[in-house]
Amino acid sequence: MLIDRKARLVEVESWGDYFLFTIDSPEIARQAQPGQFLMIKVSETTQPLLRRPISLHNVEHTRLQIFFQVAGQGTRLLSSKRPGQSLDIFGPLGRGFSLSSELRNREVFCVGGGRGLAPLHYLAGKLKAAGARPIIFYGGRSETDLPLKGRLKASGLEVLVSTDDGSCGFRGLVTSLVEEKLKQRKPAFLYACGPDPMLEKLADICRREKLAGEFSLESIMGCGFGACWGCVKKIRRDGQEKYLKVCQDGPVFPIEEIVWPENEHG
Amino acid sequence: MLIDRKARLVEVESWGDYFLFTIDSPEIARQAQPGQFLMIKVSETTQPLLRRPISLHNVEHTRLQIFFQVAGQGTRLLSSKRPGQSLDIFGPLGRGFSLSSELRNREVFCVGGGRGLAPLHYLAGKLKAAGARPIIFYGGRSETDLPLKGRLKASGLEVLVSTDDGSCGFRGLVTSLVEEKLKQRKPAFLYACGPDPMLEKLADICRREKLAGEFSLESIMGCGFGACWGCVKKIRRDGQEKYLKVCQDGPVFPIEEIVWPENEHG
Amino acid sequence: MVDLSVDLGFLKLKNPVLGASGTFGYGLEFKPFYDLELLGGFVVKGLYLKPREGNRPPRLVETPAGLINSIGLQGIGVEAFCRDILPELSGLKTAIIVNVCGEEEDEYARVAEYLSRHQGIAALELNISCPNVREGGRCPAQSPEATYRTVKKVKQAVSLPLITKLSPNVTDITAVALAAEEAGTEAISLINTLLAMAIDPETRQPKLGNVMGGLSGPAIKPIALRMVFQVARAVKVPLIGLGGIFSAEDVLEFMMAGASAVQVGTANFVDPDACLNIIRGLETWAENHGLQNLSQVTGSLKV
Amino acid sequence: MVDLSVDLGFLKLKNPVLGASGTFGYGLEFKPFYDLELLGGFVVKGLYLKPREGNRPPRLVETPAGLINSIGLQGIGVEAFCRDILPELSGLKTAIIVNVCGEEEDEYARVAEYLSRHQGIAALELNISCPNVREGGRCPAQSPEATYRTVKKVKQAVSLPLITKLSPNVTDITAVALAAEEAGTEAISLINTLLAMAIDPETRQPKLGNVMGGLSGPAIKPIALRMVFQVARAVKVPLIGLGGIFSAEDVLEFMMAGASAVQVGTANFVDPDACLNIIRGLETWAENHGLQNLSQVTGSLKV
Ligand SMILES: Cc1cc2nc3c(=O)[nH]c(=O)nc-3n(C[C@H](O)[C@H](O)[C@H](O)COP(=O)(O)OP(=O)(O)OC[C@H]3O[C@@H](n4cnc5c(N)ncnc54)[C@H](O)[C@@H]3O)c2cc1C
Ligand SMILES: Cc1cc2nc3c(=O)[nH]c(=O)nc-3n(C[C@H](O)[C@H](O)[C@H](O)COP(=O)(O)OP(=O)(O)OC[C@H]3O[C@@H](n4cnc5c(N)ncnc54)[C@H](O)[C@@H]3O)c2cc1C
Ligand SMILES: Cc1cc2nc3c(=O)[nH]c(=O)nc-3n(C[C@H](O)[C@H](O)[C@H](O)COP(=O)(O)O)c2cc1C
Ligand SMILES: Cc1cc2nc3c(=O)[nH]c(=O)nc-3n(C[C@H](O)[C@H](O)[C@H](O)COP(=O)(O)O)c2cc1C
Ligand code: FES
Ligand code: FES
Repeated sequence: MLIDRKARLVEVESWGDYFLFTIDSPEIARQAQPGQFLMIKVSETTQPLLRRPISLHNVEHTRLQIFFQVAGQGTRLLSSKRPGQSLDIFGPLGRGFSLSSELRNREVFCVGGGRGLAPLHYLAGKLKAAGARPIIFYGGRSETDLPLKGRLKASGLEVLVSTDDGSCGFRGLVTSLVEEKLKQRKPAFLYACGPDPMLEKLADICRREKLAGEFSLESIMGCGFGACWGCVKKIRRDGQEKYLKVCQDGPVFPIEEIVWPENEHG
Repeated sequence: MLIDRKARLVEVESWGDYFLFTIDSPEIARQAQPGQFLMIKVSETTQPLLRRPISLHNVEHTRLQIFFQVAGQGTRLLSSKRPGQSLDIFGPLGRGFSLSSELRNREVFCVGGGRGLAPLHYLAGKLKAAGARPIIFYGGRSETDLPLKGRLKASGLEVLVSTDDGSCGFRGLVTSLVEEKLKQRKPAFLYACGPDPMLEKLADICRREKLAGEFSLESIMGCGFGACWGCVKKIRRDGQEKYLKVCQDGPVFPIEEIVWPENEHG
Repeated sequence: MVDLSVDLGFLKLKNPVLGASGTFGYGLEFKPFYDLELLGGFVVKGLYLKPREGNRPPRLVETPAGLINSIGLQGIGVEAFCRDILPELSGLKTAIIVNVCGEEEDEYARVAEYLSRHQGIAALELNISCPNVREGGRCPAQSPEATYRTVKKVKQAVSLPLITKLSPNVTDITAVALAAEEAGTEAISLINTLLAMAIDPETRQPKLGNVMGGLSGPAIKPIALRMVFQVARAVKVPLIGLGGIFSAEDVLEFMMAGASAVQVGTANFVDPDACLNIIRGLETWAENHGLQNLSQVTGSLKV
Repeated sequence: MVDLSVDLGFLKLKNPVLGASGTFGYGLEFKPFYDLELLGGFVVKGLYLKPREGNRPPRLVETPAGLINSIGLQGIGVEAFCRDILPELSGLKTAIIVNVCGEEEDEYARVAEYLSRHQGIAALELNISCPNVREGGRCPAQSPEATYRTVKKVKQAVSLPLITKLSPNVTDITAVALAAEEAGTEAISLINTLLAMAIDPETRQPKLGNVMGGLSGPAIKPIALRMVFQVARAVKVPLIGLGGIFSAEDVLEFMMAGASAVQVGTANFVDPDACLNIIRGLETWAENHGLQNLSQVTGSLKV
């Protein structure tokens, strides 16, 4: 974990509200794991005051990629950065996805809603490299929410898409597509990242189907490295419910440990 | 006085820390008088919170010019605007220079230190048009503080320059150059704008020489249009000393009304 | 069409947005920017019996998202106001509220009494909370007893409706609010500025001529909102919330926390038409949210 | 070479910059970013006798130039701290200060007493000013009497030097400071956070799970500085100033106003190496201004 104040922004691609940044940061790239994240300074002033947490979307050699959606002032400022500029980032942070060797030769579901796709590219790549068979479920309201579907496929990943309005792929929620597919397939594990209602629904499905898995959770973060206790979510662990830090104990948690709906508000 | 949120920035010229902006704002241009100023929004965020007061440097047809020096965060942000962008400005504000008809055919000294040159171009132009003979005294620490000297001359104005380091024109303070010239010339009036120590010295000279005149004062402004009482300076008027608003009763005051050193701090 | 009006009981406003005292001049300063009758109303700058010089400059310093002022209530005094300004205001179809000051408790009553003999004033706002006039920033609103006494005296002197303006520089804002209510105030406005300071490390001098001043602007909004929320649960009289309001969303926060109306202060400096833009923003928000009466928003916070 | 050290009497610091409690974890969180021995010291997060769950999330909300938190002192308790963390800290050549909390007055003394039986603690900071643990944000530091009693009890229980941390949510900060001094505190730190609130107009809910929280960051610096200035003129014990410090210039303002040392809080979140950068900035400033001892700056304000 280190601060890189001169991480060079190499490339900016964008589709409407969605942005894909390629950033050169050799040291952070060397330490990174799928599911980890960065804290990014978005402003030189006090508005907004805090850094923004953004997942590692992919890592190749000395380069990091991040994929984000403009959600408010901070991500809007971030989206205005231009190639050649330096970014002030630190990371990699948090506990990423577990990559069990038992997934070898098994099918694994990776479910992402909208910007929740962010951490799954890196994850799916690592899974494949480890001999597992990842399938990415990529859901959005409409086709415009799925800007990365072509690339994911082009990089050799199996991708199933869904849109609420049916403009692309399966018509309906991505959770319905997962349920649909579970009728035929028996994955060994499910990873997911996305809005809380999507995750809660997936948690139900996994419980019913006795499917193990992990979710990457979001939370408003003060520091990103365990110093503030601001990012906690209620987690059931060792028979006890307690507030654990999303930035340090997470952002990835085993599905069955997450307590709903305590964690919903906000 | 009106708000123009779409005043188009037409041209940006710069010399080191000094910037000359040409802005299209027909309505404000129509109402403007020399010595008046604008309140300019420099930031979309709360940092800095307030607008910045900047004098009218020149007005031609529908266009305004401002000439400013980067002094801190606000003027730095302003300096980063690019041609084609809109500025959010309001004005013209304040009581400008008085242009007495008695100055006809008489010599008039216009003394500016550094950015204090700002309001004098417009003033000198009007004076000339009214048949007076303005002489601009333009002083700075070094030649780099006098970026406009060539243009002023090119526009047909008589310009005398001074630099503290002697890199251009008279070596010494602009006030010494004024004293020097007063040995030969007998101007009818003196206008000045610049740092407080320069103005205080000029006030001494004018008192001694029984030379009437006006200064344009600076002050930190909350509103710029008389609503906050934040910009006051101590003024002796009608036999009484009182705090008058620089934004509304000024920024131009008769020299003999200004109370020193009460007004120095800050 | 959304109904933006709010009823304070003693006063009906066409919308909940008032210009805040000390940031709205004597009202006339805003005439070049928009039609003052579009406002719910405005509170003119604080008045004493006599004209007042105010504090030594510099009087303003910017801080992150805030402004410290130490104006010290420079003003023309109540006589000149009634003679020179009020006639120009009293014809306006909007609520004219006058901010009343006093060196000591008696002066408040005398200023109020003087004003009550003139037409066109909708209510008086008792400024017992200015941090810029007494030694060490003290003011009557820092004590429930002094608040009670001052309000009571003014109440006995005039029949005009009273709005008592509270200070945030207190341990327990509800205790002061209850004292004002008990003394018979018709409404409570809060908050005035927070006592603050800034230093120039180069000169080693305070940045304000008067050393300390009052902090306003977006920086203090979270504190103001909390105080409105606390006071709303303690008193029955209507509240007028203020402190850092810059947008329609800010107004909605204050109304949800319990304010019936609001005042806009520092924002008027940044945008002379801030009040107007906020009123329009409220209208749009109400329309988008299917509200018929904006006043429904007051106290609608779900806790 | 400038001498950055400051002498609090009971404690000599290599420089005046301390990490502030609750923003510096248990210290170890900052090890990846720089050598902790470069600091004047740091104050670990507040400890109770027992582990504590803390408040319902969301616990953070950003405001203009500020941050509201309602952590509610989640923590591992004094036992686990002394067993698992302290041994890792006590070898460090920097001042380790422990922030002491209590549900009621007795608990402070008991936590202090427990800590006093362990090596490596330079001083205790009594957190009698957290707005996030009691109903309505109340805390002992809002009353001179409760402050006196709490400090006195801890004083009688332990011989470790005490720093009493004051709350800005008071009418008269000097009265509380005097009470702490009279009860025998070795130093005073100020300020803790200002009680604050934010609402989401869309959901009509408070943005914090615990409704109210404490405001920190640059927004509150002008208030903190004013309080340090006031308290410096009232008491003789050394002051540790904090509230919105983000730069070396901010530190100089606090020192000029009367602080002997400072703490850096929220800035640590924005830049994990904030304390280090500030220390370097102080060194540069002192060099540029021809100072031999930075400690000369304390109280050097010209008023
Ligand atoms: C570990 C982690 C990894 C993340 N990775 C990505 C990513 O790869 N791509 C991406 O687009 N987004 C990601 N996010 C979410 C991203 O951090 C937020 O969208 C961003 O912080 C919003 O900042 P803003 O200033 O643009 O919006 P704001 O104006 O601050 O807020 C806009 C809305 O987003 C909510 N929000 C604010 N901060 C967060 C937050 N930290 N988490 C969730 N919601 C928040 C607010 O409550 C509000 O409703 C991640 C969040 C976490 C915690
Ligand atoms: C009526 C009027 C007309 C002006 N015209 C011009 C002009 O034409 N060209 C030009 O370059 N400057 C002009 N100024 C000065 C200009 O407004 C300030 O330099 C500017 O506001 C500084 O803002 P900042 O954010 O860059 O600096 P800040 O960081 O705010 O301050 C930098 C330094 O400037 C001082 N300062 C801040 N505001 C003012 C102010 N309003 N007046 C004087 N000093 C200030 C501060 O105390 C500080 O020492 C004028 C000022 C007034 C009052
Ligand atoms: C320059 C200035 C002058 C003020 N003068 C007065 C005053 O005369 N009377 C008063 O009651 N409040 C006065 N106030 C306080 C404001 O009315 C208001 O309570 C405070 O600024 C908080 O609101 P805001 O953050 O919207 O500005 C003044 C505030 C400022 C900034
Ligand atoms: C997230 C957070 C947690 C805090 N926890 C504590 C605490 O445990 N004990 C304490 O005395 N102060 C605590 N504080 C208050 C800070 O120590 C400090 O007094 C306050 O934040 C003002 O300083 P700042 O503006 O530099 O952050 C906390 C502040 C924050 C932001
Ligand atoms: S964000 Fe600070 S502890 Fe997790
Ligand atoms: S700047 Fe507001 S009255 Fe002059």
